[in-house]
Amino acid sequence: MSRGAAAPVLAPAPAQPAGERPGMRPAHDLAIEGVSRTFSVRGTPFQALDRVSLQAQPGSFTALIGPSGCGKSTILRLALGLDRPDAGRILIGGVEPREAARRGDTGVAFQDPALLPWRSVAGNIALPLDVLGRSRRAAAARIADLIALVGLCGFEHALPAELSGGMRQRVAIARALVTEPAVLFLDEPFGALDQILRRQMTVELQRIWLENRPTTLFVTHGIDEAVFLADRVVVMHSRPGRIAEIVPVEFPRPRAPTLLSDPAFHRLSDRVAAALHGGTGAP
Amino acid sequence: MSRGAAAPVLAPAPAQPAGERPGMRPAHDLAIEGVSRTFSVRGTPFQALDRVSLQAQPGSFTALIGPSGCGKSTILRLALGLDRPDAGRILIGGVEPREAARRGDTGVAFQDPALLPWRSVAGNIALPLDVLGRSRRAAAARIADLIALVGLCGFEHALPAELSGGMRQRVAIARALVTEPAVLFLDEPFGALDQILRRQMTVELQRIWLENRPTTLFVTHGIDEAVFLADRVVVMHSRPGRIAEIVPVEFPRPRAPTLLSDPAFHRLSDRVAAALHGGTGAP
Amino acid sequence: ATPLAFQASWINDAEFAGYYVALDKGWYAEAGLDLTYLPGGPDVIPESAIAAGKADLTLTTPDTTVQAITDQGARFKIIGAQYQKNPLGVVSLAGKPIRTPQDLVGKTLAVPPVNTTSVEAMLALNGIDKAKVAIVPYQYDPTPLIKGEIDASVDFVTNVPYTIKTQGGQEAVSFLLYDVGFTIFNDTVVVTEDVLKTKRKELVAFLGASRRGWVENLKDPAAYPPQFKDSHFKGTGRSIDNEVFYNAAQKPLIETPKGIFSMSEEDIDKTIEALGRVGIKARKDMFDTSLLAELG
Amino acid sequence: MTPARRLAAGAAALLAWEVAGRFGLVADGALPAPSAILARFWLDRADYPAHVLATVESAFAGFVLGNAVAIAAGLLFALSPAASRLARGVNIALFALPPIAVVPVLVLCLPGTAPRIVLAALGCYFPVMTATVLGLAQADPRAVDLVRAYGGGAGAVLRLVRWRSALPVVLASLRVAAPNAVLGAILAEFGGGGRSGLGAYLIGSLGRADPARLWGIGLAATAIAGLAYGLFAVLAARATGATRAVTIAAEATDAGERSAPPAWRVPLALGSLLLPFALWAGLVSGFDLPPLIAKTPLAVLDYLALGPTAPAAQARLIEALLQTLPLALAGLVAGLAVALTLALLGEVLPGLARLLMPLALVSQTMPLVALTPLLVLLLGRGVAVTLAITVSVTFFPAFVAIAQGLALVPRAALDLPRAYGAPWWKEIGLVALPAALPHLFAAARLGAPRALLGVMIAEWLATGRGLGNLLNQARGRLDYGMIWSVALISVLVSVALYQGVLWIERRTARRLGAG
Ligand SMILES: Nc1ncnc2c1ncn2[C@@H]1O[C@H](COP(=O)(O)OP(=O)(O)OP(=O)(O)O)[C@@H](O)[C@H]1O
Ligand SMILES: Nc1ncnc2c1ncn2[C@@H]1O[C@H](COP(=O)(O)OP(=O)(O)OP(=O)(O)O)[C@@H](O)[C@H]1O
Ligand SMILES: Cc1ncc(C[n+]2csc(CCO)c2C)c(N)n1
Ligand SMILES: [Mg+2]
Ligand SMILES: [Mg+2]
Repeated sequence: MSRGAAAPVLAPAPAQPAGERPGMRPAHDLAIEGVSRTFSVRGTPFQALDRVSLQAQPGSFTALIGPSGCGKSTILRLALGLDRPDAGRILIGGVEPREAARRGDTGVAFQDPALLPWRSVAGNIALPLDVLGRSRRAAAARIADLIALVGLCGFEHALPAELSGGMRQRVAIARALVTEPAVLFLDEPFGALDQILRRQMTVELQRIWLENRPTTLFVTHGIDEAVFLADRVVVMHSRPGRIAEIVPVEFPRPRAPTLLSDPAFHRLSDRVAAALHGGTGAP
Repeated sequence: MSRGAAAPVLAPAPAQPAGERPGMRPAHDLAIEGVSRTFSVRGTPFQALDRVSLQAQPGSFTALIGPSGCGKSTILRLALGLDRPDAGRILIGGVEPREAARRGDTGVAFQDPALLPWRSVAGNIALPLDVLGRSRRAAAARIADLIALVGLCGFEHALPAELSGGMRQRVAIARALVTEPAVLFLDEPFGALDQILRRQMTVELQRIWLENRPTTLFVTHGIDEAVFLADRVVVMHSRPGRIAEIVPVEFPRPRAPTLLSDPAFHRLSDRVAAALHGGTGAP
Repeated sequence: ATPLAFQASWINDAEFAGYYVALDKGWYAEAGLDLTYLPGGPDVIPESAIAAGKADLTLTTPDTTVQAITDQGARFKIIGAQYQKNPLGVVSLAGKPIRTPQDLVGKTLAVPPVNTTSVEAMLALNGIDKAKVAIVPYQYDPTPLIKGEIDASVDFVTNVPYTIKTQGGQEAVSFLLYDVGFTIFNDTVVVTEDVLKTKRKELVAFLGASRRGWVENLKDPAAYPPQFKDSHFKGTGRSIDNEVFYNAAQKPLIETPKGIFSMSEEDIDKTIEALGRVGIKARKDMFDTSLLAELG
Repeated sequence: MTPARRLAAGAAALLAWEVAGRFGLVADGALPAPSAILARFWLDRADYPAHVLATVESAFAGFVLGNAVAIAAGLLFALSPAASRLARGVNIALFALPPIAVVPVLVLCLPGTAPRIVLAALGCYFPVMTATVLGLAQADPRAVDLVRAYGGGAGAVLRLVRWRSALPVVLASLRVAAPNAVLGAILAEFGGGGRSGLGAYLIGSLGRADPARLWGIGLAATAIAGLAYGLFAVLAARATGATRAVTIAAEATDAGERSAPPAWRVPLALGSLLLPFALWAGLVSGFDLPPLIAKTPLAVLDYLALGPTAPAAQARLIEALLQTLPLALAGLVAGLAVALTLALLGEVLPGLARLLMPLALVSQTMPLVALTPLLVLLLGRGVAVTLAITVSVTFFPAFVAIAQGLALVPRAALDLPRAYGAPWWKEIGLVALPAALPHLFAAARLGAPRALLGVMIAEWLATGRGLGNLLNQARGRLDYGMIWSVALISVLVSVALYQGVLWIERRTARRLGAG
């Protein structure tokens, strides 16, 4: 995937160089500082997040793993400015989430693909460009690349109603990547994919990530995926949602698929699993 | 989960005893005979299924595995009478799918949880009962059991908007089980669950299944899940969607979680993986 | 020519034939007027048109005009009367005739909204409790009368008997409200005091030319309506036969030896008295006969 | 129903009508046979072109104008709940003002065909504005989140998501606007003193007691409206197909009538009540209308409450109101019931529903004054005819709104009951109707002012009771104080009915978790 020349570099220079290639969109840091969020579930308060703090360096890859309902998606929504914390704050590259979003620094694939039913596959992938006022034409090649990447060649013009569940999710992945964001949020992007495709997409995601090194927050239920991709795996526990442990992952990059059968990899995976098991499990 | 006394036994006696306990709803066989289905994707025909035939004995557990877009969900929709095949036919206990559905013989969890936003967790689980005109009150205990089973105690009255993605999917699982169907369709029911919960739910599903032994068609992307639960794993390939191989699984039941680390289990899993790899992969 | 706008009180029909004759003959122009003729309709309230200055003069039913003057303080003057006798009557079928006000007791009578006052006056003048007559709304469609759903309707007797004959195949029976004591003019020519002051000459000219038109028209009531088939009566939905009938029927109600539009002292008194008996306080000074006097 | 069977059923219905008309079986022959209507039409063929052209011109101009204003206003109200709340009084007033009170003033204030255009536009405004607000509000919250996640503000959400979600709803509302525009133009032609237009033709034809002519005029109007209706029905159906969500959003959406921030609620409610009065006073002085006709709010206050006329006026108004109000409530319920039934029929037996559409359309474009003789012959002059007329002016906008709501229920939501073999009534009762609830309530909000208007029309045309009759007689007496008073009261009652529906809607929404 080549960088579109048209994409403006709006973000201020990062504190630390984000990647290798010159002229790239610099990644931003992500700072989650003491964030709490309490919802009201049918009238009774429910604390979804309890003083969650997390610093992500520019160009880092953070995997977020935790039991269902522990607040992973809530963190993402807060970091995107779709919701406001009751306490604490979130800064992306030093600015408020909504401001960062407006600058086009963020990209996201939600847990629910939520495609616009009236837009084709290509049109859905182009949506963030339309929001940001960037040229679709300039991005045409990138869109085509992304469609190929997620294995949807031939379905460019299909409408969401004509796709399978996994195909819709893949559209959402492509959409998250189309703006080449400086900060990337992925909420279980591979949940509806078969294992082969999942593995394939994991490897592809690493490749793409290495190109631009966006600061990435990757929510997943796959421990191996998390360990394979991330600089560190943040393990959450629930009730209230909180960070239980942060497991650093120090394998050199690029990581080859063979890493998946490396004993060191398994040891780390087991450590993550153990950290997870320490939690209360599902609510 | 105890059987509700109120549930009428509408189905004719099965050709072969379905389970051990007396007074149970007899399972039905599922016969998919030479089914083809061609969709029109933006005007051009797209063959989603090509002469798929599959016989499931009463009380059998069939796992369906295959790449994204190979037609798994399409088979389920056809078997539920939500769509009609272009060729071939599907019979459930000898009758048309819509007739079987009317009799209350089928249960389903779709790939998308499809909860009704205005119904609470308990209300969503009770929906099939309301459709079939069965008493909610008589099923109250079962509903409570199911809520506990899927780990949603305390969220009985929560609305879907107040749940996490994984929690919504669990509601859909509970809803599929509430009618104690004779034929059960599950479309990737554990896709949005974390691995611990997924394992837990897999074991629980076996337990529940053993109680009534509904004829089950279980779509999954998890090979281990498929091998752990099923009598046989049906591997599909795509473009056009077709059955590539059927791998029988002959471990005795009940299967203990320790089976997952059994070399025989791994051998079988590898066979399924190999069958999958033989396919064209993602479309 | 001086512009002058005339608001008619209804859609184009024989009720206004005299003006059409004068228009077509060029008699308004001859009298120095550039006349704008504005057709009326159910939502055109003639008094409103002159009060708002949309028209200089109009035709009205005197009861509402007088009420506007007394109750609302409108500054109107009545300067002539087209109908010496109000054509409004109670119409019924010969098969189920209603010949007198007394016959109305216990019957259903349809009344157009504009004529409620007149009908209530007529009933009061004849000592009939209006509660004993079932009064229902009337929208100028005689079908309910022809089908017997109602017993009688209040309508212009110049018009509706024709329809009853042609559509219902029956003779109509009718009596004028005028003949049972409600002795008022109708289609009174009304102006505002302002217009009366500023356009007196034009108003006199109008009355003169219109009188000429009416005289000409009434010479042979069957003569002019066919000539208006493709002009004034085009597309009204009414038939020329109907207009001929109308024209003939209205002749005796319009013609007067003192000259068309004239309002004799005696007839003014009758109108004042009839209105007075139902609480409408008309006064002599509401009528200005001086313009007609100028015509001679 | 197959097209062939539908054709057969249509032919059978036509034949039955022919027989009934030929042999005078209905209302003693007041219902003409189709062949008689055609024969009359042929005789009158020279009259029609000019009238039809005039009506089409006014209706079209009003349609364009009214809908443009409605959509613009809908956009404003969707973006600003405060503006929406503030304008509510004016909106309802525009929808609820009885034409028989409005047209004389329009005719006086505006030149030429302007009153026709304005009345046609008024017929479009409220349904299309309501649909715009609803359609914009009903956008999938997931899609809205997506745009917002990319920094999109209200404008971007509107441009990329909301307008497209609103499209089918707005197009469907144009199905309502089309007959309303035609009827509006005709009503103004009918009373306004012009010489062209189907309305002018109708007023001249009334005295002929010739139902065939009246039906010819009504059917010509229906044909005009039907063309536009058909166009927008097709466009709406197309847009709906591609707008319908595939999966269900977990969050329920609101119905568009969002509440304003609490601190603003009281001032906005007051403003909403005062704004129509301010506008009223402004228009009266702006058009420099004579005080005889154009009463200012203060003059009406004087007439109703302070002056010597007050006791008598109050007594008459209260008596009339007591006659009208119960019927308006009953009519609202009956009208909505008919709308719902028809919408459900469209789901269950679409063929039959489509067969009924021409009939429904006739009821929307046929001026009631032309039908009055038939109606009173069939139903008398009591409650039955009142309810029939009220239903006929109430059900159509509500029907279209409900049908559109049902058509937008996500596919996945319907799969669920179907997978359990749900009979149609369960599919509808358990899923489709609750899912379409915002549309249902929008329908009720559309119905509320119409119901009162319907009763008043029936009173004016047939029964001679209540507010409608009071208004009618006040017109005859040139009693403008009473005319304005009745108009004011009828608007206030409509506002109250509307608020009542809104109250029920809010409670329901809160119970269902969308409030
Ligand atoms: N809008 C809301 N109103 C009320 N409660 C909410 C809301 N959103 C989330 N919650 C609650 O907050 C908790 C965390 O939800 P969240 O969606 O962040 O979980 P998650 O970690 O993403 O889980 P999953 O893996 O199942 O997607 C859940 O228990 C949920 O019930
Ligand atoms: N309504 C439809 N119209 C057109 N094409 C369709 C429709 N439904 C499914 N398809 C096509 O049929 C194929 C099979 O879809 P299906 O949903 O059965 O896949 P699947 O095996 O369930 O995939 P996944 O694992 O991604 O859910 C896909 O390629 C999809 O594009
Ligand atoms: C001054 C005056 N006022 C009212 C009418 C309306 N009107 C009263 S009775 C009737 C039936 C005649 O067709 C009509 C039309 C009119 N014509 N002239
Ligand atoms: Mg989540
Ligand atoms: Mg699928």
